[in-house]
Order: sequence, then C-alpha cells, then structure tokens
Amino acid sequence: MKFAVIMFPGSNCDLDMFHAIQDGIGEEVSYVWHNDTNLDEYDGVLLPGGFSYGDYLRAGAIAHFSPIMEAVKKAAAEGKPVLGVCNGFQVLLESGLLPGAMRRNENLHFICKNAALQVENTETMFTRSYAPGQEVIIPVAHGEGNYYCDEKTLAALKENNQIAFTYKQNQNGSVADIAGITNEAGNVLGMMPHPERAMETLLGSEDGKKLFESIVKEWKDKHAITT
Amino acid sequence: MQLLREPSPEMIQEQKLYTEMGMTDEEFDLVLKELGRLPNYTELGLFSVMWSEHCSYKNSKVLLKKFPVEGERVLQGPGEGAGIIDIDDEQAVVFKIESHNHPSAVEPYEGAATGVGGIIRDVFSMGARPIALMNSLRFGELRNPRVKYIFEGVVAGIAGYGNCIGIPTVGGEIQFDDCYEGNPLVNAMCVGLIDHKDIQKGQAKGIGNPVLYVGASTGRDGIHGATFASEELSEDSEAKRPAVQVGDPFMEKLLIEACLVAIKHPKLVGIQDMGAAGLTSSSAEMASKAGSGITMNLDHVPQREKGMTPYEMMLSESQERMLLVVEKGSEQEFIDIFEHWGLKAAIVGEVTDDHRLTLLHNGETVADVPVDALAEEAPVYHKPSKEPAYFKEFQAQEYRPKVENYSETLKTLLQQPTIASKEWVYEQYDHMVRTSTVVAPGSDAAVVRIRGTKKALAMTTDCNSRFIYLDPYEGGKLAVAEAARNIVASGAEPLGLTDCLNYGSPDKPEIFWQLERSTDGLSEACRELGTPVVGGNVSLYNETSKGAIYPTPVIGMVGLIHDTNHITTQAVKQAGDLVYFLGEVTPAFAGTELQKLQEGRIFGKAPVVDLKLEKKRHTEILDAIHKETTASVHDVSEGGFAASLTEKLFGTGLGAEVTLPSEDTLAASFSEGNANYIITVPAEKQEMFEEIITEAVLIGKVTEQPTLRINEKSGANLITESVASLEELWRGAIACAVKSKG
Amino acid sequence: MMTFEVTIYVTWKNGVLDPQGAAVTESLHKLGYEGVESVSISKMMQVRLTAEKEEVEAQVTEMCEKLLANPVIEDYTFEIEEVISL
Amino acid sequence: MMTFEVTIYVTWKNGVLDPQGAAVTESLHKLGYEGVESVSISKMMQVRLTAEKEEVEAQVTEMCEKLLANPVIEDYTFEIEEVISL
Ligand SMILES: Nc1ncnc2c1ncn2[C@@H]1O[C@H](COP(=O)(O)OP(=O)(O)O)[C@@H](O)[C@H]1O
Ligand SMILES: [Mg+2]
Repeated sequence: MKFAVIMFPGSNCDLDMFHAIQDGIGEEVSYVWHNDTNLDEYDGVLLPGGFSYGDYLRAGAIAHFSPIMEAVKKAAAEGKPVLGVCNGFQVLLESGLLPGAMRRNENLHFICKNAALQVENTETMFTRSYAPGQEVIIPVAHGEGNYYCDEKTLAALKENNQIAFTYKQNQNGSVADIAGITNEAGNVLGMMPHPERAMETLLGSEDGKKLFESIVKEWKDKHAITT
Repeated sequence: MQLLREPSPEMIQEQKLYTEMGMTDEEFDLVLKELGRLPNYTELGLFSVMWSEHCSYKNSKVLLKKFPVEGERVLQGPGEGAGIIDIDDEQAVVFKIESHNHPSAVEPYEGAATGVGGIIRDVFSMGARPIALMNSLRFGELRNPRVKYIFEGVVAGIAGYGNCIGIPTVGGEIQFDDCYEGNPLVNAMCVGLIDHKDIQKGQAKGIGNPVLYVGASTGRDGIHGATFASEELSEDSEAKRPAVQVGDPFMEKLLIEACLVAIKHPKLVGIQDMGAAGLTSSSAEMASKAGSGITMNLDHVPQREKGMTPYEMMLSESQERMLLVVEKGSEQEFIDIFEHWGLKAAIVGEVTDDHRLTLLHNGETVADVPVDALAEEAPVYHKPSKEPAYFKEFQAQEYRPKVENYSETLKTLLQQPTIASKEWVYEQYDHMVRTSTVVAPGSDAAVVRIRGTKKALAMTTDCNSRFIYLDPYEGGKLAVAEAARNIVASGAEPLGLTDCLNYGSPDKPEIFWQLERSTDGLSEACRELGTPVVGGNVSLYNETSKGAIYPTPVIGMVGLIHDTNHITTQAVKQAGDLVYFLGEVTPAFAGTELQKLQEGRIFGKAPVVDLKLEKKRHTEILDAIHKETTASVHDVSEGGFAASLTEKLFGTGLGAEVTLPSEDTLAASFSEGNANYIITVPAEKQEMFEEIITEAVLIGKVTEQPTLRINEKSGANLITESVASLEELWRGAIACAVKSKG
Repeated sequence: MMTFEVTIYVTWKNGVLDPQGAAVTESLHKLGYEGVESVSISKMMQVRLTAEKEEVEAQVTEMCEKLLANPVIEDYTFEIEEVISL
Repeated sequence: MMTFEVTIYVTWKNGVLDPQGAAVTESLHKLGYEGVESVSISKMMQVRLTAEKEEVEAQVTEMCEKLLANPVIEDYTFEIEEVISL
C-alpha cells in the first residue's frame, strides 16, 4: 500500500508520519508538497501535525487553501483512507471534510504528554485491529485541541458512530471528551493524539501501530476481492 | 532627510554622543585611530555594537582563554556559531547555549521565544539539523506576582517557539531564588546533528562573490539589543521598546529547511546567522574571518518599514535572517531554493579584497570601516578583581541544620519549587516531535536517539549557583561535575560542553573576582573530566538596584551513548531490585535547599569536589551500565539523599526500604554536593555489579508496596510515607504556586 | 479604484465558550478585580485594500466567509472607511 | 456601583513585527484578493464589570497595564459604556 504524507509549510510531524509508515509498518510512503495537485497514485493520504502557516489566524485555516487540498478532497470522495493528525485534523475541520471546530485548550497551555484513550468504535477502517473497548496510550501535543461542535452535530456524530476515540481524562476541554472523529462515510479520520508517535516501545508506547495496521488490512482485504 | 535626523561627526565628538551608545572616551579615541578621521553616526553605531560586551567579549576574553578547548573528538571549538564534536561514523554533534536574559525581563514571552530562535540559527548555520532544545532558567521566588508573570511568560515563549518549529524541547533546569527577582535568566541551548562533510563556516571568501540576504525583512526592532544585553536593568529598561523583538517561528522553520538544502549545494561559500548586532556582525565577522572585505548596497536590503536609515538597518536585530556568500554565477540557483520554501533572497553585496566594510545607501557611501577593527580589534579589558568580604566569613562558618521530624522535612523539601516536579513546565514543551526522544524531561539527562544507528545523545543543563556564590572556585568545579554526573547516570560518555556565563557587573571588582575564580574552577574540572569547552556565551550586568544575581555559569553538556540498550534512567524498575549507595556521607549543608528553608539565606563553606574521585566514579558507573548490571542510576543533588531516593520512586508504582549508610543520620539524609549516587541492581546481577563498583554499599530493596521506608543505621525507622502522597505534593507544588493568589 | 480601511470584528458565536476569556476573567479576579463579570476576547482585523467602491462590501464579506472567520464558532461584522488620499 | 461594558483594543506598537498579519495578507493574495495591501490583526476584549463610576477608567487602565497588554510591545485604547439595567 502506498501512502502520501502531505507537507504544508510549517508541518513538523511529517518526518514522524513518514517513519511510522516506512519503519513502523513497512509500507511505501512519500512526501507530497502542498503545491502539488494530484494524489491519484496513492492509496492513502496522511495529513501530519505541526503548525501549518504558523497556525496564524486559526490552526489549519490557511493550509486548507493549499492546492493539494482539492486532491485530498477527491481522495476522500473516492473512499480512500484520509488521516489527519493534530494539525492535520485541524485542516480537515477547516476544509469541511469533518464537522466542528477547534478552540484553544481550556488551560490555554500547550499540552504534551501520554494520554489514555478509549477506542470508541472498532468498526472503522482505522480501528478494526483494536479490541472493542480497548484502552490505548497515545501522546497528545497541541495547543488548540479543544474540539467544539453544536448539540445537533454531536447527536449526529453519536448516531452515526463517528466518534472514534475519546480521552479517558479530558485533556483540553473537548466536547464529549472527543479525541478523534470520522466522517459519515468512515474513510476520513481526524484525531488530536499522535498515533505516529506511539510506534516503538523504545519511545514509550506502540499502541499507535494498530491504527496504521488497520488501514493496511482493510486495503489489502478490499484489494484481494477486487483483483 | 537622514542628515537632518542624525548628528554630524563633529557633534558626536563635541557632545560626547558616543557615551549614549555605551562607548567610553578611550574607546572613541580608538575609533578615531582606526579610521584616521571622525566617524559618522552610522560608523559609530557599527563600532558601538561590535565593541559591546555581547559581541566582543571585551571583559571576559581574558577569562575564556583559560578553558580547555581541545580534545580528540573536537572538530570545532569556540569561535564559530556553535561547537562541533565527532560522534563516529562520520557524524558529529553541534551545540551551543545562549542567554536572552534582559529581553525576557521586559517581555517574557517574546524575549524567551526569540532566545530559542537565535540559538537554533547558530546551530543550523553550521550546516546541522537541529534535533533538540534545552534550557536553563532562573526566577525569583514564585510568591511574587511579577515573578509568576515572568515565569509563565518565559515558559510559554520557549514552548511557543520550539513547538511551532518542530524541534523537541527535551530538558532543562529551573531554580528559584530571590536574587533573580528583577533579573531572570533565560538560557537556551540547541543541539544539532551533522555529517562531517556538511560542516560550514561563516566565511566570506572569493573576491567578487555575491552576498545574499535571506529570510525575514529588516525592521526597526531590536536596535541596540546587543548593547541592551550588556547593561544593567534599570527602571526605564521597559521604555526601551525597540530592544525587544517579536519572533516568527514559522518563518524560521522555513529558513531551516531552505538553509539545509542550500548547505548541500556545492557552490555555497559561507553562511552565518544574523544574531546580535544583525547585519553588522554577520557581515563584518564573515569578512574578517576570511581575510576579505564586503561591500553592501543597503537599498537592496528587504525592509519592513519605510525610510529606514543605514544606522537602523545595520543595527536592527530583526529575527529569522541569514547571510550567505555563494559562488558568482550561482545566485539564481540559491534564490530558487529559498523561493521553493516561500522565502525571499536578495543580493545585497559582494566580497571585496580591501578588508573593509563599505556601505552604500541612495548612491552614497555611508560607511567605510576596516572589518578587523570591528570584529577582532575591540579593546580587551582585564578588570580589577577583589575577594569579597563575605567569602572569608563563609570559609570560617560551620553550619548544621536542626531536623526533628524527618518526614515533614522531606515533604517540605519536595514542595520547594526548585526541587518539585517541573511537569507544569515541560508538559507545555513538545518534547516528542521528531520521534527520537527516548528519555523525556524528568530524568537526569535527556536522551535522543540517532535514527538509523544504535547511538544516542545524552544532554543536560546544570548549574547550582548557590555553591558558586559561596565559593566560586569549588562551585565552578561542582557545576561541571554535576553536569557530568547527569550524563554518566544516563549511560553516556561525556563529550564536551558549552557554557553560558551569567554574572553581575564586571565593573565591580567583587563580581569580577567571582568570574575569575569560577572560570578557574570550571576550567580545572573540564580538564580533569575530559570535557572540553566548544562554545558558549557570556551575559554580564545581570543586576538590578537590589544587587547582582548569584554567579551562574550554566553548563550545557552532551554525551554519547554507543548503544541504545545502555540508556539508563533514574526511575527504579522492579520490586526486588537491590538499592545501592555509592559515595561519601559527609555533613555538607552550606548552600543546601534545607539551609535556605531553615535560615532564609545561604552561607558557609561550600563542599569541595575531588575531581580524581569524580572521574573514577564516572568510569565505574559507565562500566557497570555497559555490562548491563544496573536497572537505574541517579545522582544525589538538591534535597540530598532522601529527596533523590524519593524521586526515583515517582511514577513507578513501587516503593523502597533502605537503611542509611552512616550513623550521621542528618548528613546521610539531606547533605548535598558530594559525588553520590543511588543505583538499583537486579538481584541476579549483584555479584557482577559489586565486582565493578566495589565501594557501593547495599542499603536496601525496591518493594512491591508503594511505600518509602528509610531506617537509621541503628535500624530504627526514620521515615515511612506512602509514595503516592509524597508524589502528589511534589507534582502539584509548582502549579499550586502559580495559581495561588498574590 | 479606491483605497479602503476595513475593520473586521470576529467574535465568538453565542453559546461557544471562549477559553481565553474565561482564563483572563479568573486572572483578573486573582489580581483583585472582583467586579469583573466576564471577559470575551475576540479578533479585530484592519485590512487596507484597493477595490471598486461597489465591490468592497461583497469582497470583504467573501473574505470573511472563506478565510477570516470560521462560521462554526465565529460571527463577524465590519466597518468600511474610505481612505482619502492627499 | 454600576455595571459597565468596556471594549478594549490591544494593538501592536508601531514597528513590531506582526507575522500573523503578514501570513493572512499573503493568503488573501493567493485567494485572488490582490487589492489587499495589508492586514493587521489585534485583540478586542469585551469586559463586563461592576464598579464605582469614578473608578472605572482607572481600573481598566490598571488592568491593561498589568495584565491585558504589555506596554513594551502593545498599545491599548478602550471605550466604556454604561449598562442600563431594566
Ligand atoms: N563562555 C564561553 N565559553 C566558551 N566559548 C564562548 C563563551 N562565550 C562565547 N564563546 C564563544 O565565542 C564565540 C562568539 O560567541 P557569540 O558572540 O555568542 O557568537 P554568535 O553570537 O555569533 O553565535 C562563539 O564561538 C562562542 O562559542
Ligand atoms: Mg549567534
């Protein structure tokens, strides 16, 4: 399976995402610059964390006008897996691929630490390798991860099983402890915690590995049927 | 226009306007001699910043000469943007520490943020990829609201810059003491990784080669920042608006990526960051080092504001700018590299053979001065030195605190902000980005692995300024020794260090004495411990009307771990492991946290470091670690044995029961400053371990039950506390102090 | 074509909690300003632009919708002033 | 005691770098708004507070100096309005 890691000016977890794929699960991966316009050759799209455009104005707001975003939207519409982590999640929100918005963390501080998450839905293409109800340790590192959506949207998220991960202890003030959500179709996942930082026991946790393995598994299953 | 606004050369001389730029009569005469005529306003500006302490080290040069700067592994000692040390496999580590004290005192967020930005530029201008940030901070006591404001702002500023740029802040140190109340210290360190073949120098070689300016445009900010950093803080420091700059970490992130591409380009001749004294120091130094000259046309300098004068452009300290010299004819290739990253590059001048810095503006020559006069021929002073009265007094004092309730004392110590958990701080730093941080903040030294190899780098910043105040010579030795202890405890071989000398005004003989004696101590320790000084920074005039800070020579040390399997942390690992004490129990309470707590001040004779013994311990501990006989290693520092042992238990869910190794219960529990360690060893490794470190004393065991039990040598129980309740006090202390009213 | 100075106010939508406002309120209380009931912190943007007079308003509205405000959590209003060049 | 609605504008001092404004200007250009000459982004704070009428102004000035703005790099101005309770 071939992944694209999108690089915006100011992305800084691109390297980590790249190694998570290459060294962590041994799949193919390349960087794609934000000025590119085509993602057809890739099977999966990864929007890494960082501070695209310095996070000026609002996190993710300026990046969503990058030329590559049209191709990201196309990939999402085609049902390819699209994963946005941290700043990548913020970009997905700003571009409307996922519902809601981010505010600054409740305590106004950047927070970087390991966080315990609850896998809320193991039926998605991103979470199928986790056990139902599994608790995982995945680091958070963000200043604007305080997820907001109105009640109607929240009800819809619940109704459609779009909440993928929640915090065991709310880290930042997020509505309903939300740490990660998918789109309705289930092929776009945005999450604040960094699974790409949880790939090796040497660094503290490998609980993120199953997320990437899920994507590959789903893709291989599908691929096996269609070819 | 500008002639109307700027005083004429004659006015400068008659009205002694140079004194407003911090220049003395003698220095002005020297300028006259160098030029053979009166300087104009712009030229005077060039001299005044280049001859400031910050750029010229005029007061400290004589002291820095004492440092051992050579070693088998040293590839670049002091003199360039950062020092470089070989780490095998054609790789090297690049590092440097720098202060941003005065800007942080008036605008804590931006002051600290731009301090981080500046030190990162020093490292990537050598051609290295920055891989980690560290810092060393000093504040007044947290009960003061202004101190809280500065503390919160500095931490947020360090986080704001480092996090955005994507370099993990992996560690640092913080101490709180009244002497830093109006003059906090903010020292930032950056560590980078480089392949030998990519090492760059800031040189302007090759007559006719173009000079490129890249990065942010020049504004009126930070004019005279270098002289500002070289003066005492006064009431009207806050009114000096332009001395503080706003940083743009986003721009710097792009600048790093673009420069690291440019550095691989064979036609790059030289590259240097614009730090203190901006365009002036970068151009003059690059030319002076290469034995050439530079002519610049200031009309081509990208400008953020209208109507800037040559003086303003040359002295501006706008952030995120670099100066490059490239081979003639290749300029477009470089411009393209920067444009890819959304950055502007402008050709602002060329290399000449006349050894002069010549500046053109609006078609006129506005400055024409010899580059060596600016860069190398600054006056050098050997200030008078005098032993202060307090020192003799302290030497004669014996001090022994009185402790009735050991449990209560331990609890109080654990809540002192200097000892308490710094989690409130480092949780704000992204310490994981780049996914290579193996040992995050919270252990002795931070450890960052080198991807694609089995190697890792250990790094620490250290300085117990209380001991240096009591006795600069012994305290200086101790600062280096303590840094080395932390490096060794993490399983690394110390490679070398960078230092940041933060002191009061060198114009006072007693302060100069502190500088002299402590640099003697530092040098001696560096020599004995085999850790050369490969770079550093000097920050003087750290004083307010209330007096000078403690002499604070912060040590930033880096060590090499050959195999990631040898990475060792301070935390105990499993129940049943044996607890060893390695060291001497001697009553040493002067300058301890306990003394400060009980007496409200520090005094007495500082502990004396035996450097031979120190070195022997390092070798033995590393041997024990490399032979995989240890589970955890921690040196005994602030708070003494009791606090250090307790720290080893936090976050582990385990407990320990130990018996003090000496009848002197007080000294065994709380004395500080000796080369002491607490080591845990898996039971099956007992024999091997004891063969390697014969002096280590078995004092107890790690227990399943999460309780701390310390018994007296006689066997009587001294302390029994639940680890969880101690941990809560320790973890919450800083957050609590920040939140409390007043 | 004329030059305009547009001031745009981007404020929080009703019902969306502004974490910064809440924190500042608390800090003010700590400093002893107990009379402070609430603080809400929003953005003010000053945009200088050249455009046809009839089009300014539409242009500014578009910029706000597209980029300057996030309609999920923010409202915006603006004032347009003509710059009289001398 | 009366209740007031104070609007405080905190802007960058002249000459201070405003990277946010620069980034937004560039982004607007890319979106095709080439008429945009400059954007400067600052803070607006709405503070509701109860105080003696004579003291409001002094109090707000003090809050600005102490907490809401840093006079080293920021300027501030404010408007005070009385809230007429019904
Ligand atoms: N305390 C010190 N110990 C050792 N070297 C020092 C010290 N202070 C400064 N230096 C060295 O002097 C040179 C000039 O320092 P500095 O002016 O800070 O350089 P720059 O600002 O260009 O980075 C550097 O190579 C630095 O490492
Ligand atoms: Mg420098």
